[in-house]
Amino acid sequence: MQPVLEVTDLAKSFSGVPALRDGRFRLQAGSVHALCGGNGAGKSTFLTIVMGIQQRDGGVIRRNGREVSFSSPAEALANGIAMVEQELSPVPAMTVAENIYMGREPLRSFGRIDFATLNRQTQDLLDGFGFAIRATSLMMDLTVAQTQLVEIAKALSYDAEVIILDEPTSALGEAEAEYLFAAIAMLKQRGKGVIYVSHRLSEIFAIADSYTVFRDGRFVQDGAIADINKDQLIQLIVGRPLTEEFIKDNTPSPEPALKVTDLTAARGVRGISFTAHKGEILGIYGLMGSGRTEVFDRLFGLSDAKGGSIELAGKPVTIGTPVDAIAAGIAYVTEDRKGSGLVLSASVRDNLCLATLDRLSPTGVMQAANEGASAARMIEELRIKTASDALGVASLSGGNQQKVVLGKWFLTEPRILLLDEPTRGVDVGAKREIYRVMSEFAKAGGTVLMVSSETDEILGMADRVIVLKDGKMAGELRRGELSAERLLHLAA
Amino acid sequence: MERNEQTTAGPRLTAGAIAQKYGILIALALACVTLTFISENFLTTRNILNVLRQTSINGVLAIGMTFVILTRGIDLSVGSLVALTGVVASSFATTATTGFIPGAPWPALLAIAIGLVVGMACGGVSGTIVARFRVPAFVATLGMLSAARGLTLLYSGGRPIPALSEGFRWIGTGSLFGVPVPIFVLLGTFAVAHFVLTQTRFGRHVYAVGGNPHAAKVSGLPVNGIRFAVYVISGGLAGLAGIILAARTGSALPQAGIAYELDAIAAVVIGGTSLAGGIGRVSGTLIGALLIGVMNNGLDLLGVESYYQQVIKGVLIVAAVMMDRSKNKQD
Amino acid sequence: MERNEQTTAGPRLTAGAIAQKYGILIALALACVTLTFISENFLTTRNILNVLRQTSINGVLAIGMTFVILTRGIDLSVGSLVALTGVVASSFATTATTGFIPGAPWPALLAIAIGLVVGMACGGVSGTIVARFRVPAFVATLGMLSAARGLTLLYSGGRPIPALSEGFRWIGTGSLFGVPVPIFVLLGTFAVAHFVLTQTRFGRHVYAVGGNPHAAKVSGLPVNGIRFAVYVISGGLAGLAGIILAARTGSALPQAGIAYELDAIAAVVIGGTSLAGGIGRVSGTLIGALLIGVMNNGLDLLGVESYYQQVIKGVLIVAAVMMDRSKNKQD
Amino acid sequence: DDKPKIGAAVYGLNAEFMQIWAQALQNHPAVKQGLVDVTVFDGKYDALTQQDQFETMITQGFDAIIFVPIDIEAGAAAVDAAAAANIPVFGSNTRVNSDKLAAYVGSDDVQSGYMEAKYVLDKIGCKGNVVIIEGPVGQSAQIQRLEGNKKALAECPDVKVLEDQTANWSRAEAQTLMENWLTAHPGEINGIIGQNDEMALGAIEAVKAAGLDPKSFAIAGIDGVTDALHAVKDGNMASILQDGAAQAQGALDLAIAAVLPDYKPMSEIWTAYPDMPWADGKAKEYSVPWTPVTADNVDALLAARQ
Ligand SMILES: Nc1ncnc2c1ncn2[C@@H]1O[C@H](COP(=O)(O)OP(=O)(O)OP(=O)(O)O)[C@@H](O)[C@H]1O
Ligand SMILES: Nc1ncnc2c1ncn2[C@@H]1O[C@H](COP(=O)(O)OP(=O)(O)OP(=O)(O)O)[C@@H](O)[C@H]1O
Ligand SMILES: [Mg+2]
Ligand SMILES: [Mg+2]
Repeated sequence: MQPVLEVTDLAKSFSGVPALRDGRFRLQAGSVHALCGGNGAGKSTFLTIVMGIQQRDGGVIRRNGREVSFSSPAEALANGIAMVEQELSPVPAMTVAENIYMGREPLRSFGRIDFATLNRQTQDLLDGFGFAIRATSLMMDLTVAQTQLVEIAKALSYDAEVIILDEPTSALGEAEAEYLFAAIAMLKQRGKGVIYVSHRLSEIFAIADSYTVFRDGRFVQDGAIADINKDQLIQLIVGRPLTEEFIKDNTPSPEPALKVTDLTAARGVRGISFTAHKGEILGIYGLMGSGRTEVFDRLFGLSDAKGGSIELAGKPVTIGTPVDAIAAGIAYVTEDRKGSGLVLSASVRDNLCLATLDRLSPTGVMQAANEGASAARMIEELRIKTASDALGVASLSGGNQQKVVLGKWFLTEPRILLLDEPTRGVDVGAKREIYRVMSEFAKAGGTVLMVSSETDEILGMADRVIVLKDGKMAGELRRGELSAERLLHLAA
Repeated sequence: MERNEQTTAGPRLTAGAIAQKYGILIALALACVTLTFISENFLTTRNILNVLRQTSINGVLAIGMTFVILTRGIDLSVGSLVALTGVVASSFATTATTGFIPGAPWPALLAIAIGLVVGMACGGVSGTIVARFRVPAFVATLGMLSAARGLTLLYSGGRPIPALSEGFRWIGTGSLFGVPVPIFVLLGTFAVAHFVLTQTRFGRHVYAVGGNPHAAKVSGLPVNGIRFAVYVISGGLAGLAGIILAARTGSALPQAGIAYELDAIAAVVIGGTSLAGGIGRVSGTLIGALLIGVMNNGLDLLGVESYYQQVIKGVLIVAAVMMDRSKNKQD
Repeated sequence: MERNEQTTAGPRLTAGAIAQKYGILIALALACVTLTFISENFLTTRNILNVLRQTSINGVLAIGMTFVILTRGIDLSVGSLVALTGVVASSFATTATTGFIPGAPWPALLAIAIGLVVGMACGGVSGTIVARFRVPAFVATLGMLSAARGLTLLYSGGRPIPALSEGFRWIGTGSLFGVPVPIFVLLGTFAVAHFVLTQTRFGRHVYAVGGNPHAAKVSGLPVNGIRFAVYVISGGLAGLAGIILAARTGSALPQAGIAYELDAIAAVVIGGTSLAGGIGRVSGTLIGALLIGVMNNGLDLLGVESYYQQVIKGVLIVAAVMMDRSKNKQD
Repeated sequence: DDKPKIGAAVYGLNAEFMQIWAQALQNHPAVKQGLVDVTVFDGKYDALTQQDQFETMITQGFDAIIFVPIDIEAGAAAVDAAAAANIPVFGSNTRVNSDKLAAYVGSDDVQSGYMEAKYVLDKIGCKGNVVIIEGPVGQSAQIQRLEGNKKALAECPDVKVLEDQTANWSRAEAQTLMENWLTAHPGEINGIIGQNDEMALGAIEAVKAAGLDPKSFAIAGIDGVTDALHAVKDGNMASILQDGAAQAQGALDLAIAAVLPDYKPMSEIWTAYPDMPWADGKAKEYSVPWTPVTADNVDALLAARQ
């Protein structure tokens, strides 16, 4: 059978550095084809070229056997290809409906947009997928997860034959991901071809029919999912066997590090009380919108203090701004790395050093050697894939960008680490590194608070889990009591 | 960051919603009420018409500027284009034979059309440089500011073009039902712009390109075409303003319009449109332009000395916007 | 979108790297070479010193503007501040008793200090309005543009402050080792600014705040303080420029500095600094200012008529930037 | 209060000349004695702003208007509008191209242009090279002063005009321009004709900066601003005083006379300039004579400025 999309020898370099050398891919109609590879393997580069967002240096793309060359996404769309990009890219001040049907708005007389139909159509679309989002909401009012759902709905709404999903679930919880999988199953049934990228390998085994692996910009292998198991796939991706997925050898001490009493925060978060101990990894679980991020924002002085008290190592503290929080030894890896994590216009080094500038320049004059050493340490420890620390952070792959954010905060040598979806978009190999660092951090007496939508991650890493529901505490589980069912039961 | 900005409403605009969203409207109302109390001449039909007529030129420019700013651009050339279009259009509208046309006076409509076309053509050049050659709008239109002024002086020999025909002058000085024509032009421009921006695809795409050019491109919008178009619109409206100006003052001065771009941009920004693009409304722009107009008029009515006027104007502009922004202070 | 922007380099700048990064440097070189060939007077020590001296005022303003623009701001008030600081400083530097000080001439240094302080104070007001009250920089500094001009006229009564003391005038007209003092001032300002932006913590803060204010805040940077500080710097440098201007022209004119902000911003943008903040270098700004200076000088040397000068200037500015941008055209 | 209200719309108050003009208005005896109310409107160098201010004055029922337009061709419409509202308009300093003007008090720019050029040419002995620094091209003052310049130059056919460029009445611009000309024509320039004092002063600074002595050039300007008076005193230039005070007070006397029937002119100017008779306030044109500033009268003029 002729593939709906066939790509051979695709190549692309950025200022002389090759990102992709021989991208190869065959997508059959009615199948879900996983594109796998570590961070910086060239997946997004490959897909954005297919979509006409970037231009290739060489290679051939065939659509239904016919050679094509898209100079813009508009042409790709016209050729029945739609895509959810890895980096969310909404138009913040416009409504969900306008974002989804941008360029395809239904019209009335005199060229007017038929807003009533547009909104209804959008609401039907969202409801159909089971996404609880209002068509008339503004994108800027949505959470990251909701934004991602909207982008998914948008790509699916094109009724394209080839649908590219570049890490569509990176910001989603498992519950929402299920909706997506249902939608993908439907697409498959209708004979569409889906290209699926995810670093959550369990998802790949759940929904994909076939796989293609890239490593360091090169095609490595493809085949049917049925013919491969998880360890083999990991080995293909990482290039070496990986013994265990989670590394955890910390033991919580009874000494309290952070005590929160009756915390109230914005958007209906109230009555949150818990204690985290030295050497502990405390998981915080909840469904989308349950208020996990708000709790962290409040602890870090990013949202107004409305009530409640915070004690650090037994002493009450007031945290009104991030400056207070950092001074108190708290670090916060936010979930929105583009919005609040990185300065995209700056270099890797500048981003890594951003939160420790005071320490790196006691006199106010920067010590280039100090900066360089700090950056080098994190690049090595977290295995950040970058040609040089002077490179713009925007040119890193998504997963490597995430590592830069983590590195920035590790450099502050915090006592308490707030991690909001810390492994979002991170590949299996690097995830393991992050787990190792977390574990070592806790082992050395630090305290980790971790929000994650990946149940596996919570199960694998947390010593204890607090479950939030609608902004309130729904329960607490010790490591011994943990199971996916119980978490979900408490959260839902 | 973006969160605390105002949002673009859909087409639904109730009086209440406007008031709530536009602190600046309250500033305008406040200014008007204050002036009504301290100057008996302020709230007279005649003066209100004056204010509106005086606002017409800046208002028309600011409406065009709104389109450009919504796409994250800026058009510094409008002041020079006012002069250029005024001079060119006027040269086809003199009562006598001019050096340019060896014949009878041209009909006013032709002159107007020529003015608009010249403005649009210059806007098109800026637009091409911005959209096609990726030159920052500031530089591209600064170049046009300089070049258009030079062309104006070359075309006119540096001399005013006097003695415009009655038909042409009607645009600036005529009345319909007792209301000066420039006011109709302003309100007409506003109505069309408001319709285009809130109701049409092109308008919504202007917002999209400004809000997130990448998203717009990936959604298949003709981003470059839209960028180009907004400069053509701004240029065309600068042409319209240039024609009104020449018609009002009765002769086209090559040194007209200097620094008009600042007032136009000010009206847009005071009206709540973000220079970062994607957020704003042409109704806010109109209110911003009116606020500036009322302020100028009021300070003159009160006979405030010119040096103090400048200080007071500076303070008032900032205060008005401060009032507006204080509502939604969060970060 | 963001990917194809340049990145802020660290402190390492080799000649090759500069040339590669600054197409604009090539434009400047090209302009100089061309002028050397067509005007025998261009490449003379005297003329080069002239160009540098003529660039000093715009250069100093543009350096201050670079700080502001790097934080996503803009400072429209610098032209007015040039006049205000010039007039105030000069009033303390007259050879005779002036209306303001009933006593002997004040030492030049005091006058200079006063000028700088006035500039910084005005910058501080703009900075407070921007940082603390979240008024868009365009509006805040437009208000300052108007207010400072009014204050200048009030302070001076609209008349020049003449007969400045020799000590004060030395800043504008003196020489050291055969090189005019304003050139030292310009290069000194550049060196300090370059050092601050590339080598100090504060410089890093400026880039971070401009690149992503929210991320800067989350990383514990004093975002508002930095925003405030850049306007103080810009105001202070406007003060310096005002002092040079008054010292050069021999008396402080209240109408000085009109529209200087446009040339200063142009130098910054031509030099490759992004109006969107976070990206740029003060060395680019210096090159941008020199390019403008060389252009003005060259056109005068060649005796090009002033109307054509304006057209040519507009075209050249755009062409220079186009050349620069075409290198990294991708999107 | 039923005092007559008189408005003065001037093109702009930022420069010294108009400042002197406006001050003279406020110092007019009739204003000092409270006979009339005078309001000065700053046109900010913009024809449209002046037009707007006319509308405001008409709305407010001013009794007479004194008008200093930005250009001879600008403002005819404004005068028409005032005339339609039966408000008499008196021109001062710059003429308006309108037959509705009640009267005009000003000085003949062609004459001053001739006088200053003549001074320069006499000083260089009717031979050598000169440069002309012009006002904003196309403005009536520039056109007329240039006409005067040319008239004088025609009398010296051996003199060559090396450069001829605008510096927009600005000292800083003229300084830059002159620096560049001195480079382009090293040692060739003998005379500098500045169409106003500011630009002549800028040229002097450029000459000094080039290490040359202004006294070895023939430099002239027009207007008699304070700095120029000092420069004349130093022997660096010549200037022709345009008596803005007389233009202002003369126009005001005419305006008051038009409103108050029995009014007798109160300004001293009518005695100071016997060549300009009051003529019962009925004349259409009053020409304020130019006064060349010389070493003899400069001290007196400076003293009057204090
Ligand atoms: N605009 C760019 N400029 C320079 N380098 C780039 C650019 N875009 C991508 N790269 C580089 O190309 C390589 C491939 O990046 P790509 O984004 O395709 O990786 P990926 O496989 O999608 O990784 P991830 O799983 O982390 O998203 C990376 O090394 C990245 O740094
Ligand atoms: N900017 C916003 N504007 C309006 N509502 C918001 C905003 N951000 C979050 N919310 C709402 O506040 C509630 C708590 O959100 P929060 O982001 O804390 O949840 P979360 O548990 O972290 O979920 P997520 O998985 O989406 O990050 C949710 O109902 C969410 O929809
Ligand atoms: Mg990717
Ligand atoms: Mg969250």
